[in-house]
Formats: sequence, structure tokens, C-alpha cells
Amino acid sequence: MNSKITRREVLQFVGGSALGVLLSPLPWKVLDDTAIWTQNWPWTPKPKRGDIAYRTTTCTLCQSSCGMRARTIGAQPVSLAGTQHHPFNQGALCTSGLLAHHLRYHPSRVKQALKFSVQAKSHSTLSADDAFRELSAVLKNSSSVVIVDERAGRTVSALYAELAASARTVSYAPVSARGISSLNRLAGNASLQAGYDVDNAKCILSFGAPLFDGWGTPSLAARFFDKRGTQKLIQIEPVRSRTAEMASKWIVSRPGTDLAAALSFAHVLLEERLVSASALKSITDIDELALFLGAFTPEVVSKQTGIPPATLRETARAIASQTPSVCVTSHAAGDDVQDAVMLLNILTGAVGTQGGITLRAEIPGMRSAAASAKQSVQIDDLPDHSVNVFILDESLSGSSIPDTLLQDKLVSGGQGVIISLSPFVTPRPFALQYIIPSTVMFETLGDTTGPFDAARSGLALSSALLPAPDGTLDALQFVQKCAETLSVSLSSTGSSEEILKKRIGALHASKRGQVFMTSTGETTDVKQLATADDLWNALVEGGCWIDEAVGVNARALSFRVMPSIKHTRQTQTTDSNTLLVYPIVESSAYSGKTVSPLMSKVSQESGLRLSAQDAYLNPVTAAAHQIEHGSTVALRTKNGTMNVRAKLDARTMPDVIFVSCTAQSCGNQSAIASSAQDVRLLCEVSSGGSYTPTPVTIQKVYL
Amino acid sequence: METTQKSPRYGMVIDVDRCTGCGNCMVACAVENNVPPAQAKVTERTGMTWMRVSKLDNGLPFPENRSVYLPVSCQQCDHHTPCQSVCPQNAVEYDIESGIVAQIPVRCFGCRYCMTACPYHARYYNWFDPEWADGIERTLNPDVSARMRGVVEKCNFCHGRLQAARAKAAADGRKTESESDYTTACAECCPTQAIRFGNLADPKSEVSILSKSPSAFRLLEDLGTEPKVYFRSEQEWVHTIVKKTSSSELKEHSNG
Amino acid sequence: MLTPGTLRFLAGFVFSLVIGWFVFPYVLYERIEQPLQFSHKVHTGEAGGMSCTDCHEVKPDGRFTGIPALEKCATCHSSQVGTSPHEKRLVDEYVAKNREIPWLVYAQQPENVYFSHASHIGSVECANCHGDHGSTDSLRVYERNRISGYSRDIWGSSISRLARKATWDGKKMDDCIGCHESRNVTNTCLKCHK
Amino acid sequence: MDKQLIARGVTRTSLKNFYLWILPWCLLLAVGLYAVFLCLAKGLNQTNMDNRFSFGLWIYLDLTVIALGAGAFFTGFLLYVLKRKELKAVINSAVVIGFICYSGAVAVLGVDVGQPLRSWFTFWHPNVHSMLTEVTFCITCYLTVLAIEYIPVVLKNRKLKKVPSMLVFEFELHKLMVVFAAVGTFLSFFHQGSLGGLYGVLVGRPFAFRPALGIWPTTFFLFILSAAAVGPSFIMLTTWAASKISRKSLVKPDVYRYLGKISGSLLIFYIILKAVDTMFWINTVSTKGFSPAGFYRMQEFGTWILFTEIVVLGLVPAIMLLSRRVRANQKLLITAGAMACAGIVLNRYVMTIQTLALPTLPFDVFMSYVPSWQEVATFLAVLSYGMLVYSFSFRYLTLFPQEREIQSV
Repeated sequence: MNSKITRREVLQFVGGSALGVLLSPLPWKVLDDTAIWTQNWPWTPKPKRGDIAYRTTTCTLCQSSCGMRARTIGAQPVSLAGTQHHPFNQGALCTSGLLAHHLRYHPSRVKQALKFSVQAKSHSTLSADDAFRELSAVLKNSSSVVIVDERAGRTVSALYAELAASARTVSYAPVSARGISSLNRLAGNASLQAGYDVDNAKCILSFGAPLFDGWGTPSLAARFFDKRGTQKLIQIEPVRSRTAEMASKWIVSRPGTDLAAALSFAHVLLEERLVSASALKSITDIDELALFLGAFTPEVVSKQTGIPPATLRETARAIASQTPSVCVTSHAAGDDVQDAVMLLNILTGAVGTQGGITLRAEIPGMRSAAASAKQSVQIDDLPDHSVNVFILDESLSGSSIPDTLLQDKLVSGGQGVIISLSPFVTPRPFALQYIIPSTVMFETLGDTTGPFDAARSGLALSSALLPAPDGTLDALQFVQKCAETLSVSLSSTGSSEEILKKRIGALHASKRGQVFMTSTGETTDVKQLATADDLWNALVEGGCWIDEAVGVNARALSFRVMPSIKHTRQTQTTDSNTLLVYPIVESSAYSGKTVSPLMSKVSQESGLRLSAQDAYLNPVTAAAHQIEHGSTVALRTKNGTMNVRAKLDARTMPDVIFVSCTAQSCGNQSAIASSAQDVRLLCEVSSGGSYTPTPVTIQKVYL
Repeated sequence: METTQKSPRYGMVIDVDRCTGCGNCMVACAVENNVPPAQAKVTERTGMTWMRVSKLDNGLPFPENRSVYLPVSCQQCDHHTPCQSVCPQNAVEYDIESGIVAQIPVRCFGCRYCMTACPYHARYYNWFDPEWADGIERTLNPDVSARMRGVVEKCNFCHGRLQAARAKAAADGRKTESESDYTTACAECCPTQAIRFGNLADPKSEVSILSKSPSAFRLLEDLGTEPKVYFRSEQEWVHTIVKKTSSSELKEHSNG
Repeated sequence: MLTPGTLRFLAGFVFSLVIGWFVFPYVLYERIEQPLQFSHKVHTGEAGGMSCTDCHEVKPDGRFTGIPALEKCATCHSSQVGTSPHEKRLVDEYVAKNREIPWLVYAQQPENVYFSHASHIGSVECANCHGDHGSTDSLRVYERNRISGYSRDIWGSSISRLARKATWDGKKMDDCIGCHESRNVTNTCLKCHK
Repeated sequence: MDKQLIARGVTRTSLKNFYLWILPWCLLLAVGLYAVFLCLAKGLNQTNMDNRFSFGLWIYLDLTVIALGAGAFFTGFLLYVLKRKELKAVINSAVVIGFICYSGAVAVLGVDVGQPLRSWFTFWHPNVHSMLTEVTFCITCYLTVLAIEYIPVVLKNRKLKKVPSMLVFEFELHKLMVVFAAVGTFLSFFHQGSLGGLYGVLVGRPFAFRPALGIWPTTFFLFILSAAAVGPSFIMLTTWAASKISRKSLVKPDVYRYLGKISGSLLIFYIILKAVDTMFWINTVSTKGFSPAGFYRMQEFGTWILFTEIVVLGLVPAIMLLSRRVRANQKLLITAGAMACAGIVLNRYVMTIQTLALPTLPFDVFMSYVPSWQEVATFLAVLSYGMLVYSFSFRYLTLFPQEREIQSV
């Protein structure tokens, strides 16, 4: 630096320029622009602009098949709402339905076929072709393959059944709506199709069924409220749930005693001669049953359930006198409970009557359900460790079958294989698992049957608003692939559209039922439609088909109940002061499903819903164990130990810790990264496939 | 149909007897207004829920314990609006043409004074940068701009929809939006129609009739903030509990 | 009489004035050419004989389409109709490949701003905000603010915003507010912010 | 160099000792600056504040620090405006303390707001009804005033005096000092008050809300008075601390007594008004549907907190400071001063933290909050910044004019 320049000289220059800068736009413009920069940070996403349109379609996340209206930018749905006046859901959607358009981009979406080794220690990606090459080897070498179809009644269901029919080693296990399957069992007729006509029931007896919380269609609560007074709902539950709170009557019962309660009701019905002659006649082994039920006097059962004998009797009388009445159970209830409750429906004469359980005629255009039924098996009936391969169709709504059940049926020693058609990663550590990436909602054309809480059967189509990602299959393509690998030829092949059009064509030809059109918002007879394409278009545009009120004549039915009832386990009396852990159905709307990350609003961000890491405690119980709201506690049962967050809730029964039965994986990171704990596993599973209250020790964890 | 001459005052009437606490309003709101999902660290206290369903119970032990759900969003105070007067830089404004208490996040510099001022805890601060799982940002609503970290936001009665309704009115050559074109996402997506939305200034509108019914009440009415969100219940105990404020009712922990 | 000290002071003073008033604005804005040249004159003149609304229309729901999508151009320019090299590029590079043209929008308002053409058309002339853009023969260079990322048209041509040429010179909030006030239209936040 | 900077006639510890003294503060500052960086880069998720506790440690300390810094304006007021010559002995120190408190507070605010780059909106689009606007304007202006008041102290430095123009400048500035003192006083009155108003206006927080006298809630006036009352006490404490640490007597004993006397007479006045205000509040709050007792039924915050604030740390020190016998005994005098300061610290705590902890809605609950290390570190950074500024000023500038004569004696 030039020595001539002194510090003072520099200062003078700087002083001058400082003043000059202040008199120039520079500092002020920079001030403004930096502020504007903070308003447009590059890492804050900018919503895409584009042409806005509305498209109506059908939600396929559960059997309710709600009509939904999507607001789209270009082709991309940006928000969803129920289709007004839709016969299935009357314009209502559930929480997960409202977020269905996020599933396409869910972090745990499978983009390529995956292969999980046993214990899921490692997983590898492979191309679809390689996957099926390996699978054909697997399928050819296995003596017992079971296709599980949790959404029976779809077109693909018929093809699954057909595949099973033509391949010696393959059998088809349809899982019809919970409860209804009991009807099939007791009637010894797998082809029976039925629905709960709750709208016309005068009295509904619910064994912990979350009626207003996702049990049926989202509009069920509204339908009940609008009929306030005229309809009676009796809720039996150990917690004053959302449904219990709104019910006409709430009966407190100890957890896991639904079976006993149901049987005592049956006992009272017989004892007090409240059963119609025709109902008695329909039960072939009635004497045997009467003998068996003799043990379940209200006095005895009262000790287990904690329900006063008088209340038990009153309730039994209520369902007998206030007809039509219908008895329902939760999705999580085991088969034993389901069967016992179905028995009540038989005794009250609800089966086959309006306002009870209506029997549905087959939907035309399908391979006869009777034929399908021949090959069909019930998973529970399969002998343990007899299945080599399970093929799970999880493409629509994941699987609600307990892993423990699959594990029991699969050949032991980790030799079992699970082939799962799924859009999401659903690891099952106990078997070698292939995940074939499937499409999600809005990516595929598919059909779905109507809700089970409606008198009449229905049918709807979901349309593909967005292109399916490469390498993903929908169920119809998948079943054809499977047929190929097993070198079986199916009756109808080709693109999904071709196959579905065939069915809709047949439906139109049958001239049966009515169709709801979103274009007009009105319902017209199928007869009125000139061509099959009219029907097709009406359905593709998010309409729906509803059957006529024709049903199978209930008189024709006869039931043999003892085989399923008699080996029901005696519910063990747990003395009331042992601490129990028991899963409750918080909302079956997203039971066991992968849901949008935005679901954090109702769980993580607000505590409105029980998340998989939470447990409800009664404040009294908490105080007894020095546990505050929100503190972390360790639950230890003989099945293991898990840390959960205690939530004090005076609606729950003391000395019982309630965990969520609907653990769902939402959240921003992929399911592989975060294997969300399933608190249900703390509980033992009954022979009937339901979780039973299990003794537990609780201890506060200091972090 | 045209609204009444004097400018509308939009409001809500929520029937708590019909609210099942399903949470539809919360997610519908988040979808409509581009509210991001929670990050791992987020808790109930840092969560971002313009509409939050809270549980109100009668404080009795099991099994006498009764409870109802109260969907609480910004109560759109009409008078002495507590947040509006305290904002140092006019990021909060009482919108004279709709009665909406407007929050403008791009003006806000995040001092959070308004949050201290709001007795309903209906204002939320962006503790984190918004983060959507890869691809989900494609489902954002173009009618609402996404907010950035470090600013306060709250329910604006789906102002994006109000603007759309106004644009439609302009296209049809009408001065004011027609009420049939404008409803909030929470009201639209409530499966039991517990949430009713409309113009309180129009004496014939459903909401203003409901709001005058004896079963209607508002939160912290004694503060005189004149909220435009009303609640209804036929259950006596709900009215009793709501009258008592939590300071007179000792509560050491929340009940779920 | 100026002491050397005062002179040095003045030197510094003048130096930073020059920087602030002339160098800074030049550095602040990044000049970008439009992807393609376009002449409003040709299209609206006798040759084209089109009107503004032929391409820039308001939908029945009151939404404005803004700059038309490629399909609009393709209706006439599916193959070359004229001799201009730019049209040739339009046909070869965009219409043929069906690629949208990444126009740079001079009047693009920020993400947080809601502007409804529907409610302005009729009471306000296009030129009021867009100047003679509709009759230009070529597209001028687009100037992008390097800090805020905004188009220079938002701030306006005068760096001090003191010498505002016309109503269309500058589209900052103050300009909107000014216009609203002059026509006594209310200035509530929700009118223009989303 | 070091030697030439130190004022004539006074002795200062060796440079080595000085370094040993400032080293820990520098380290603390470094840690704090890292925490600040985290908060600015990642956002306030680094703190433990949340939607309910939207204000936390930082705002609380800002209020406290500014209240204690009030000594600067009040001493200035008494000295220059009311011509209380005795206070010349501490005015320089008072100015430095004031400057530290205010600059520190502003710095923390810069981190506390989510969008510091938009802070200037408050000046460009001010909401004149907001107390916070009032605070922002006054504090910014007053900080400038303090800076100006600080300059002559700096210019008096032995080395800088050598530059003639500087000397002239200092002289001119000094003549204006009375003006600045007056302006400063005015500004301070306002923002001390507005800080109180900050809570007093919260209609939604009946615990903090106070009815308005004229256009300001009563807290406005209580804050002014309380700040003015403890300001002198704090000067007293800091002077005492400085002399203990430097092991030198810096001012004549009567200065302490005088400060104590001012403090006491204002404090008693404040406490009476505070008591009256509280009575009034108890009677009005119930009209808002809140029971005054209910506020004090929450676990930590019993009525004891009210008693401690008004009696133990208010009335008691006030009476002590007013009694000549107490003032005569330095130990008691300092204790009383400390108690008075503690009283105000507690008052600001109640206004900020208790107000937020208390529930308002029927279904809403009492909440507590513990600051994160980032919040604490940021505060410690301000503390150490203060320590450093004061240490340097003490070493190289004349904070206590009397020191030389005392030493020469």
C-alpha cells in the first residue's frame, strides 16, 4: 500500500462515500429486495398453476366405494370432496379418503419389484420380469397356494376364483365384509351375499363397532342423527368411544367379554321364548344349542362382563321387541364373536328382513359366485403350517389380516412365501416376500362393490385421472400375469378396460337395477339406458349402479350353528384389579392402511387420534402409577415390551390400558426407514383371530 | 342470488352434538390452505392446525365422564379483535368487506405478539420450513400461497375460495360474490354437516338464524371479542362447562 | 476554498453516488432474451387481424388464461405460414416437439399476490398496466432482479421510483394501491393477497 | 499501547490479569454466537417455544434488562435536567450500562423474530395502535441517543484527546448533553411504559389485562415507575460490583446512599400504586368470567408469588432504602438494592411467563416451558457481551470521575 496515503485520508474518503451511498438508491433497494427474497425463498414450494377442472370418480380405499369429486390442476387432483347426493355416501368422505390424492406420492411407495429375505434383514429390487420369472418357479414348486382377496365381488375376484379353479394347487380365499362371513359359515353356504340395512333398523346393538367412526360409510353418523329419536343404538364397550358417546345407550363391559355377552343375550332370547317359530325352525341343531347356551345365564355372564344381569336381560328383550333390529361387531372382533353375534341376528329373525341383514342377489355379469365359492376356502379353516404361498391383493387398501394369522398358516421355518401386490412397502419379517408394485387410486380403471352397510348391493368404477407409473400393475393385469406363470388361460383377458367393459355390458344386458349419474345428479333405471356405453360412461364419470331390492328368500336358509359356536373358548374371568392392555378400534377408516403424511394433523399434531405410539389411561390408573399425561411408559406383557406415550382419558375404563388397533404408517419418511411399532402385538390373539385383553405391567420411563 | 346491500359478515355455526371428532375438517383445511405435514420433531404444541378439534369434557370420572368435540379455528373476532390491534406492522387486518380477520404472512416478521394476544390459541407459527414428501407438492392448491418459516398464519375462512367467488361474480358482471359460490373447506367436508358457514349479516341466512337460537354459544363471550364462530349444543352440561373458564376450573393435565 | 481534506471527502461522495445511481442498477438486473420473438403488431394488425381476447381470454369462472398455451399457437402455426425465422423456430422447436414455450412474463405478479383480470377488465384499459405491449413488433429483453427474482416491470424503469413514466411503469403494491385510491376502490389485504 | 490508553492517575490491573478475566467471557460469547447462528439458519425450532409459549426466555429477559438499564436515563435526567451534581460520579458508568442493556436487548430481538430481514416493515408500515410499534420506535431512537451519550465518554480517552478536532467535537457534544438527556428521558418514559402496555392491552389475557387510564393501561405507568425506581439501585449494584472486582473504591460512599435514597423513595411510591392496581384488578377480572383466585391455583404459581413480589421484594427493600440507618450500613444498603432489583425481575417474569402459562379456554390446560440450550446460550452471549464492553470501558475510559481523587488521597 502506498505509504503516502495516511489513515486519516482514507477516513475522509470513506466518510464521503458513506454519505454518498446513503443518498443513493443502493441501500434502500437492497433492503427492499432482501425482504422480498424472504417472501419467495426458493425452498418454499410454489403451487403449480394451470387449468382448473372438476372430475368425479369413486374412492377405492375401502368397500364403502364413496363417490368423490376431485378438483384438478391439469390432470392432477389437488383436493377431494364427496359427490353430492351420491347413493353410497351422500356426499361424505372419511379422513383418509380426503387425502387419497397424496398416496400416489407417498414416501413408502414401491416403484420397483422388491424381494424381502426372511426377517426382512435385507431387501433387493428387481425388474417385474425377473420377479415373475422367480415367481413362476416358486408357484410351480409349491403344493398349496392361497390367493387372498379382501375385496371380493370385484371383476378381478371372479378371475382369481377362476384361476384357483383351473390350477390344482391354488385355492381362493375371499374375505367378505366382517360379520357377513359368519353368515356364510353358519349357513354353510359360501356364496351368500348380504348387507346390513342399518338405515331401516329400529334398534341397533353394537358390540364395540365404531359405527360413527369408519365402520360403514362416512355418512352413517349423519344418517343416524337425521333419524334422531326414531332409531335406537345400544353400544356395548369398555370405553365411552365417539360412537358410545353419541349412542342412545352405552353399556359398560369389561374388555374382551363381547362373546360372553352375546351368548347370554342368546340365552335370554331362548329362555324367555323371544324367538320366532320360523327362526327356531331355521336352526337345525336348535336343541343342542339350547343345551349349550344353558350355561350362559345373565347371572354368570354378569360376573365376566361387569354388566348387571338386569341390563343383559333388558338388552336381549330390546333386540327381540324393537324389530327390525340388527346386531353388529367391530372389524377387529374375532370369528367366535362374529359368529355369536350373527346367531343373535338369526334368533331375532333379522336375517333376510328389511332393517336387518338383507340378502343380496348376485351382481350380474360375474362368473357365478356359487361357482367361485366351490374353490373358495376360509383362511381360518386352513390347517396351520399348510400353506406354501400366500398371494395377497393389497392393491386397493392394504391388508387387514393379522400377520400372526398368516404366520400360523404358512409352512414353518420361514419357508413360506408371500407374494403381495401392493403400492407400498409392507414388510412381513416371517416369510420370504415379493412385493409387486401396484397402481394406487387415480392411476387405474377398476371396479368396486357397494358398501356393506346398505340394503342393496352396488357397483362403481374408479377412473384413471393420472398415468400409472412404469412397472406398476393393477389387479386385473396382475391376475393375468399370475395365470401366465401358472400357464392357465382365463375366460376374459386383455386390457383392464376391455375386461371391465365386458362386465358392464352384461350388467346392462340384465336390465336390472338403477344407475346414479353425476352429470345430472339423478338416478334412473338401467332399462332407460339405450346402450351399454351409456351405462359405462355414467359409471366412469363417477356414478354408481344399485341393485333392485330383490334378495334371496331367507326362508330357504337353514343354519347349523353348533359346529362354529361350540368350540368357542370360554372367556376367562380376569379379576378386575389386574392391569390389562387391550386394543381398541380408534377409527377403522384407515385401519392398517398406509395414509397420507398429512394425517399427522389428527394424530401427531393435535392428539385427536390415538397414534401407534400412544396409549389411553384412565387418570385414576395413571395416578396410581405416578404417570402424568404425555409421559413415556413401558408396557411389558409376555409378548414383549414397548414404549408408548400415556394419554390420560377419563372415558376409558380404569385398570385397562387401551392401545390403537389401527396403527397406520403416516409420516414423512419411508416405511423401510421407520418400521413403526405395532402396539397390538403386545396382546395375545384368540383362536378366533381377535386380540384379547392381556395382563400387563406399566412403568414410567425417564428419558 | 345477490347478498343483502350491506357488506357480508361471514361466520360459522358448529353443532357440537353432531361432531363425531373425525378430524375431516382438520385435514380438509390443511389440503385447501397448503399447510404442510408435521416433521419428526413436531408435537401437539408446535403443530400447524388452522382448524383444531379439541375435546371438552365434564370433568367427571369414568363412567360418568361425558365429552364433546369442539372444532376450533380462528374465531374471527368482530370487535376489539385482540390480534389485529397488537400487530406492529399491519400484517393482521379486519376485512371490512367480509368480516374476516385477515392474516397476511408475507407482511408478518414473526414477533408472535398476536399469538400472545389470541385467547383462542388459533394462531400458529411456522417453527419449521414447510416440507412436503417428494411429489406431494404437486397437489398444492394454486389459490393459496405456501408460507415460509418464521411467520404466523391462521384460518382466513378459505380466502382463496372467497377470491374465486369474487372473480366469478366479476365475470358474471355482479358486484358482490354470491354466497352459494363460497363455503369453507371444513364446512364442505364435514360428514355430518355439523359445520354451517354463511353470512351473519343476512338475517334470513341459515347461520344467522342458528346463531340466535338459545342453544347457541360462543367461546369466552365475556371478553367481548364478539367471535363470528358460534357453537350449538342441546346438552345442558356443555353450556355450564363452557361458561366456566379453565382458570376457575383447576386442570393440571389435559384429557387426551 | 476547499481544503484537500474536503476534496477527498467530496471525491468519496461523488464516487459512491455514481456507484449507487448507475453501476448498481446495472448489476442488480440480469438481462434475459425471450425464448422466441413474437410480434403483437403482426397478429393484431391487418395481417393477423386478431383481437387481444382471441388469445388472452377470461374463463366463465372468472379465471384469466394469461399467456396462451402452445395449442393456441398451433391452431394457425401447425406448419409454417409466413417467412419469419422465428415462426420457423416456433414450428420446428415447439409445435413439432409439442413443447410449451417458456415465456418470461414481464408483468408476472409475485406468488403471494392474487390478481383477477375479470374484475379489472371493463373498468381499466389493458394499456393502463401493460403499456403499448399489445402493439409492439418485438419482445424486449426481460430484466430479472438478481436478489428478489422479480421482473423489473414490477419495480419500474426508474431505480428511485421517483420518475415514474406512466401508469404502466411499475406494478408494486403502492402502484396498485394508488390506482385503487384514485378510483376509490377499497384496499383490503384479502383483495389482492392469497 | 495499553499503558497509554489507560487514564492518568488511576491504576489498572496487569494486561495478563485482564486477559484472564475476559477470556471466559469471550468463550461464552463464542458459544452464544453459535446458538444464534443455529436459530437464524434453521429457524426457531431450535428453541423450546411453541404456539402457546410464543414468548419465552428472550422476551422476558429483554423486559428485565431494559427495566434495569433504566438507570441510565433516570440518572441522566436527575443530573442534567434536575442538576443533581452528586450523580456526576456515576453518570458515565450509567450510560455504558444503559447502552449495553439496550443494544443487548435489540440484538436478542433480532434473533427472536422469525424474519429479521423484514423488521424494517415496522417503520415502513407501522400500526400506530400497537404497543410494540411504540416500543420499537422508542427503543431504536433511545439506543441512538445512548450511543451519542456514549461518544463523549469514549472521546475523553487519553489517546483520542490528542486529536484536536475530536476534542472540539467532544466539547460541542457535551454542551448538547442536556438536550440528549431530556430527549432520552422522554423516549425512555415512553418505551418503558409501552413495554408495560404490551401486556396491559391484552384483552384476551385477563391475567395481564388492565383497564386504561387515558389511552394507556395502568401497567404502562407501573412499568415506568418501577424502572425508574430500580434503575438507581442497579447502578448502585454495578458500581459496587465493579469496585469489589477491581478491588478499588470508585465513588464516595455518599453516592451509594444517595442512589439508595432515590431508589427507595420511588419504590415505595411504586409499591403503593402496584398494590392499589392489584386490588382493582382482583375486583374487575371476575367480570371477564375469570376468578382471580383461579389464576393462583396453578401448581407453581400460588399467591405466594404475588406476596413475594409486592411485600418481600417490594415493600421491605423500599422501607430499608428509606431508613437512614440502613443506608449507613453498606452491606444492608446493597442487600436492599439487590432485593429491589429482584422484585422487578420477578414482576417481569410474572407478566411474561405466568401470563402465557395460564389457560384461557375451558378445555385448555396449564402449561410450562423450559428454554432450550440455544435460548440460554444466546442470553449468556448478551451477558458476556455486556461484561466485555463494560470491562474495556472500565479499563480504558473514565467511568468514575471521582476514582482519581479518591486514589490520590
